[in-house]
Amino acid sequence: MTDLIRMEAIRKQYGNVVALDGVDFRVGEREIVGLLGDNGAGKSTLIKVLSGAVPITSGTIRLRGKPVEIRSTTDAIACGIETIYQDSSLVPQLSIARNLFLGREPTKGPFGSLDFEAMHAAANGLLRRVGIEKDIPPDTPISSLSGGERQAVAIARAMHFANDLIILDEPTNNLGVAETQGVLNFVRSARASGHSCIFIAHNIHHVFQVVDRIVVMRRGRKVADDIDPKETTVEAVEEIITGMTADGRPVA
Amino acid sequence: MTDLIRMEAIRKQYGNVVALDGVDFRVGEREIVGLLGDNGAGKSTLIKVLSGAVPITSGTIRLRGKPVEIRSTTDAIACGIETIYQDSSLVPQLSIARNLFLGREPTKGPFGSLDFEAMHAAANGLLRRVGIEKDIPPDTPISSLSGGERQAVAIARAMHFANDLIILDEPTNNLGVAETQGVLNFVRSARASGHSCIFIAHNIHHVFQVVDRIVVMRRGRKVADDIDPKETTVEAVEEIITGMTADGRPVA
Amino acid sequence: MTTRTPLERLIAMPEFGPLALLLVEIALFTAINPTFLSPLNISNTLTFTVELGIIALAMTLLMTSGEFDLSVGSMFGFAPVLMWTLFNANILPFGAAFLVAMLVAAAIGLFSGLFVTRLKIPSFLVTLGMLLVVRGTSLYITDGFPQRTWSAEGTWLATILVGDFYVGPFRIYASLFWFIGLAAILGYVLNRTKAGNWIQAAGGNPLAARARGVKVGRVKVALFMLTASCAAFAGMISSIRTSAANPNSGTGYELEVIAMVVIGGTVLTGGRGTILGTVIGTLILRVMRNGIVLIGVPGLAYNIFVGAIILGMMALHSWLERRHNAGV
Amino acid sequence: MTTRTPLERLIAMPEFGPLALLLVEIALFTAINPTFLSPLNISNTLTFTVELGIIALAMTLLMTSGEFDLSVGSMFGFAPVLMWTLFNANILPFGAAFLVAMLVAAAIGLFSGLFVTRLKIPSFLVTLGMLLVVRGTSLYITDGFPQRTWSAEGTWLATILVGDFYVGPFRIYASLFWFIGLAAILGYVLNRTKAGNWIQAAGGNPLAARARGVKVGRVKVALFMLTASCAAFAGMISSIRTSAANPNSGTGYELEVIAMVVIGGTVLTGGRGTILGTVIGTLILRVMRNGIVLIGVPGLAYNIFVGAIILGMMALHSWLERRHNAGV
Amino acid sequence: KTYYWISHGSPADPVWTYFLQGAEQWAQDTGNTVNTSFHNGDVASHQEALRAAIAAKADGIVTTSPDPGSLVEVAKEANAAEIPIINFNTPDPTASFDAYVGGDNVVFGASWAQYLVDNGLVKQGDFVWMPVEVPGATYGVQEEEGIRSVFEPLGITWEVTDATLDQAEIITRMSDYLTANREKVKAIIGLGDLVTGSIKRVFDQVGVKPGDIPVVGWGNSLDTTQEVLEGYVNAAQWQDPQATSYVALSLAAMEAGGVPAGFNVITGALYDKQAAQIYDDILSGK
Ligand SMILES: Nc1ncnc2c1ncn2[C@@H]1O[C@H](COP(=O)(O)OP(=O)(O)OP(=O)(O)O)[C@@H](O)[C@H]1O
Ligand SMILES: Nc1ncnc2c1ncn2[C@@H]1O[C@H](COP(=O)(O)OP(=O)(O)OP(=O)(O)O)[C@@H](O)[C@H]1O
Ligand SMILES: [Mg+2]
Ligand SMILES: [Mg+2]
Repeated sequence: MTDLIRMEAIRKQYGNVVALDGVDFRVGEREIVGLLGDNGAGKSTLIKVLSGAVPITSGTIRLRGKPVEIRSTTDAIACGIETIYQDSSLVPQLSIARNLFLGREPTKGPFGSLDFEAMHAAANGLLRRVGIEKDIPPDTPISSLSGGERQAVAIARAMHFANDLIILDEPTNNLGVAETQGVLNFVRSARASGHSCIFIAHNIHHVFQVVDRIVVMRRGRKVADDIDPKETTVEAVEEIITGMTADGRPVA
Repeated sequence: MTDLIRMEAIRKQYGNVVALDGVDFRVGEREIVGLLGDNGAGKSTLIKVLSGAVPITSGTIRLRGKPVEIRSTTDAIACGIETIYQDSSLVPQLSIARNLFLGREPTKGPFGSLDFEAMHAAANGLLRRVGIEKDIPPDTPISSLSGGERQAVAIARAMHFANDLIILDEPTNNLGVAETQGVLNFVRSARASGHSCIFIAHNIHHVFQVVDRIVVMRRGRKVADDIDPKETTVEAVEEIITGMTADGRPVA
Repeated sequence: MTTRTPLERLIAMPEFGPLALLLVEIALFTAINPTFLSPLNISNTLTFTVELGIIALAMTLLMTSGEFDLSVGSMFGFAPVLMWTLFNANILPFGAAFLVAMLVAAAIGLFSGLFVTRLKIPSFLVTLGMLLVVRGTSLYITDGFPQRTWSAEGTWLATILVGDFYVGPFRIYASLFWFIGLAAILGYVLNRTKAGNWIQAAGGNPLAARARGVKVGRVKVALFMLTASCAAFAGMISSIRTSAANPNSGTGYELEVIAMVVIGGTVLTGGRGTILGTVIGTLILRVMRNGIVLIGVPGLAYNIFVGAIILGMMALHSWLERRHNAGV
Repeated sequence: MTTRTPLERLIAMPEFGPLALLLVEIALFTAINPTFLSPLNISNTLTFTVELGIIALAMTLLMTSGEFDLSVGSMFGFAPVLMWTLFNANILPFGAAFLVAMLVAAAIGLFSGLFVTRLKIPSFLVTLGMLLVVRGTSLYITDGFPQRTWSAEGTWLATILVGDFYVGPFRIYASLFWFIGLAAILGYVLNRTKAGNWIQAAGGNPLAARARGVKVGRVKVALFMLTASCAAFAGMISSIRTSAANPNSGTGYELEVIAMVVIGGTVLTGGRGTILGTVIGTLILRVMRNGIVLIGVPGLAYNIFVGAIILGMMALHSWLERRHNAGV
Repeated sequence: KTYYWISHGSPADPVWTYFLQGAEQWAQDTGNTVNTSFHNGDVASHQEALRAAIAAKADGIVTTSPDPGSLVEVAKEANAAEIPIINFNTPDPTASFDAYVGGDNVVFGASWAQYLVDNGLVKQGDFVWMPVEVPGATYGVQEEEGIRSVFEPLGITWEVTDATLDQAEIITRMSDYLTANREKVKAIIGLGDLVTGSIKRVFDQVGVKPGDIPVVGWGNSLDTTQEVLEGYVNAAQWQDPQATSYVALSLAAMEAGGVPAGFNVITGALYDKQAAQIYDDILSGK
């Protein structure tokens, strides 16, 4: 079976800073990959490359075996890639419902009028599905939500428009207990319904609960791949991340 | 012994939304208080009141027993309160060093020239203390840092200018393993050197590791206080947060 | 969340502040000189107001998307000059000349839009450059001479554009309907359509919008074209109505139009815009200018009054906002 | 992180783009008409350039802090009118009249600043209102007449401000030194002092700055005062040099000054500013205006060329930036 | 009684302050109210002001014409409302004004050109530079028409350049132009008071001695009367600005009193060194 996504020898420089230094990375069909690594390891950069937010310096990307060029977010969307960024991907001035459907608004009538009824109904359902219990009217602007509520809206959007590959960059940040469970459930159900997923988080417990395979990055390089969470421990992975080998010596 | 801070019957409305509904809250001298609660519970609002970022609708605040009015961040700083907000408290265009010392820049010479040497030296030390291993030049602009690196800079600043009361709103978000330990160590050391601290986090494990007392909020009200982390379990606290009583019924 | 009375809802609307200002203004001027509310004066004020208003409406959308256009004033002068030149030189019939001028304006808007979005140059610089080029071109093609405009009256196009008739004692120009129609359409587009959502998102957080597949660049280019076309349209109806086509007309309108939009409540940096607010803002500024002449302010002090009233009204506005925020 | 050669470091500087544009421009004009580099022409060009430049320097700081001031042009006209009125009417001696005009300008800046920071009104509206009030006032106090200016020459103050002398074939005005001095001081303040850090923070993220105890409001008010004072100062030197005090002077300078600052690389929305860039931007725009006349462009096409060159240079700039980002 | 004095000029243009002075003096002398407004060549706002005056049932209106043909409709409305409407400064025969007071720009233009030709200051094949404050404004356009009628048959060429209304900018641009075209320019016609009034400063800056290049043009400012006296400017046009306003308002008042005005009043004079002192005295209020 060919992989859904295969990135080969990806290199990305910002000026003099090498953020990605020849990284190979793949995601299979219906696979949840956990991407771990310390701060500044290059995780966000790697997935931004995939979602068209930053151009690569060199390297190739294949989608189901065919080479693709992802130069813009439009390209990425065309490839079936959907991303929730670590930094805000919401428009603070717009309402929850408008943000949820941004770019894919349902319309009705001959004049392309927004279908507010459908949008609001769907918004209410989605927020509850992520674990928001409070009744928040869907026309509330994002700017008057709490940090976690914002994150929940972003997740709800990805759920609704689930695509071939869903990328979640630290989605559980800011989230409370119930909302975190909502996200983890969503990731599990995504696989069940045939999607693949890249899951980035610093909370290794969350990662262990849902992923099929763990990849670890360090200082722009991939330092481990094919880790099966069922066959290792949180502590062992932590050691890889922080760069201490199992026997206690620093790696680099 | 009088408390360092005592907030009484604090009420805060945003338009029709009641974010705080008569909350009493106190922090003793040399005490680390963990403030927990689900998304939208009112945690950030409560500490924004304390740091002068939002005005209260009604209620009183006492500092060491004396009523004070905190109308602006300047007032809060004068009261010895230092805050790291959940949403960015850094200036993206400025360098790490300039951000670290913003508002309290060291100068030298007769013309009030910035003491870059001192600033850069201190910056290097501080970043290492929070757990950043990579060499990041202190004149790197914040905008080219990764999410976690930014958070680390904000923490480093609070460490350096440690004040009577340090408020940390979800400081461990975005942070890797080493950096998280850096923050937790910092909180412990803050108490040792005579400061008090309010610590907000959704990761209850982190909270349990450092705080003296846990306060739980729910939908704008305080629902529990005086929880001693040494005498309870993570699961018990989680139940209070999510609003299920110990016997499994919903509270509200 | 408590339910609100209609009055409370009115007060909570962002357009309430500007509306209150407008009413205060009208009341004041009427108190000083009752002629102010005479049908003749109302008809007279509305005439030019709606011409500027047409530009302000389009500018509202452009500003909501996070850009602005300084070249609208020179476009206002250029389009009629072009139209009359083509017509007077017997190159084209009137209707075709009108159409060509509209197309040229749209092309200039397209050019500005592409410059801003593709080359990532601030719209301030692009449209300032465009202001100079367009103004210079109108001077150059006319050699500085105003164009003659005698022969438009009575043609069907002129009637549609600026035909006038009386409704009771009020003399109404067709341009009023163009303005109302455009306000209705653009208000609908901004608030209730997909395009409107994209415009607001483009101004509010362009990165997020782009990540969702919104063609931010295309939205902005389209709005630059709309704004340039509306400025050209306004210039041509104004020119037919006043029977004048001077290469200098429209000088300085850019700041006045932006002021109308901002007073109405649209944010200068994008993300939030209101067509209703712009309609009110347009009225506020034009009624003020009319009123100042009517109450007999000395000619040289005119600007002092316009400026002082803007400042005074903004202070009042800020006070209203504060009371309103504190009150709820 | 590799170390860089000095050339690489020069190219990496944000001011490199504007500098390259300036050099290209000078080379082009000289190629077309060698008179361009004649001492007479250089002296002529510098004279007025530095007067506008003084305003642009102050505006750079103001824009870095996230605000701008549209009233600088009218302040440029108002201050000399006030000074000469006080002097001609024998109310005050020359030096005192100069001082009073500076103080009044600072007071007006204070007023604008307070309006913007306290009442939270966008600086666009406040300074547009102020533009009208100040311009109106100069017209009103002079009744529209230019003020007489004959008796300044030879006083020590006039010598300090605009005295001229020859350095070889170059006629140099004292104002050049004021410009250089101010550029050095403001460059130092912006980049190397606490105040500069506060200015940048106020423009970059005002909430964060305020949370750190930076008096954002006070910083902005001070910069409004600085900008108004510099505009007044520039107006007075210009007036003494040209022996003219016309209430109308300075019309439209606001856009030109902002363009100088933006071309230099300062961001319109605040947070990033460069004094060196502004010096280069000032030269770019003024040299361009001089060059266009010198190479013999048809008189009425002047604006077309100014606009087209601005657009062309911005396109070049954007191309340089892109190459530069790709190259490293 | 209330009269409206409506000008397409700019309050910043010094000559208009003299016009305004005339209106104000008339108001003082007669005890009537005169509402004044300037419209900077903006036809739409000019028309709006006229209609406001008609709406306010003015006793009389005096107005300039911003553009030929632009006030035809409004003049008819004033006629219909039986409000006296007098045209001053810029004539427009196509509109139904009751009378005209002022000069004739085409005649002024022709007389400048004729002065240069008659005094042997320019000859066939020469080039004349004509800086103007607002290119496209009616006065400059009409003056150019007059100049053309003299120069074209003689094969004299000319160029109009944009000097703007801003003193410092005028001096800079004119100096630039003169630096570049010192050899080519055989004479200068200043199509505006600010332009002609800046000649001395420009000559001094570029190093041209008074008289080296002959200059004619507008002369309603102290700067110009001084320049004529010092020899920088050969001859300058006087427009009788105060008198024009005063007489126009008087005609309006006369009509309001029931005496129709059936005649035009033409003003203006070209002065040289000998006559300049008279105008210098008028302008300095002596
Ligand atoms: N725009 C930029 N310009 C320059 N350097 C950048 C830029 N963006 C990221 N970097 C650098 O690239 C490196 C990798 O950043 P990245 O955001 O991919 O890290 P990350 O693994 O997502 O870290 P975190 O867990 O903290 O979010 C960091 O050292 C960062 O400083
Ligand atoms: N500016 C605002 N306008 C209106 N409502 C607001 C505003 N800020 C916060 N709220 C509302 O107040 C409530 C409390 O928000 P707060 O930010 O204090 O929550 P929190 O406990 O910090 O949540 P989280 O853990 O998600 O950060 C939320 O329901 C939020 O929607
Ligand atoms: Mg990241
Ligand atoms: Mg919070």
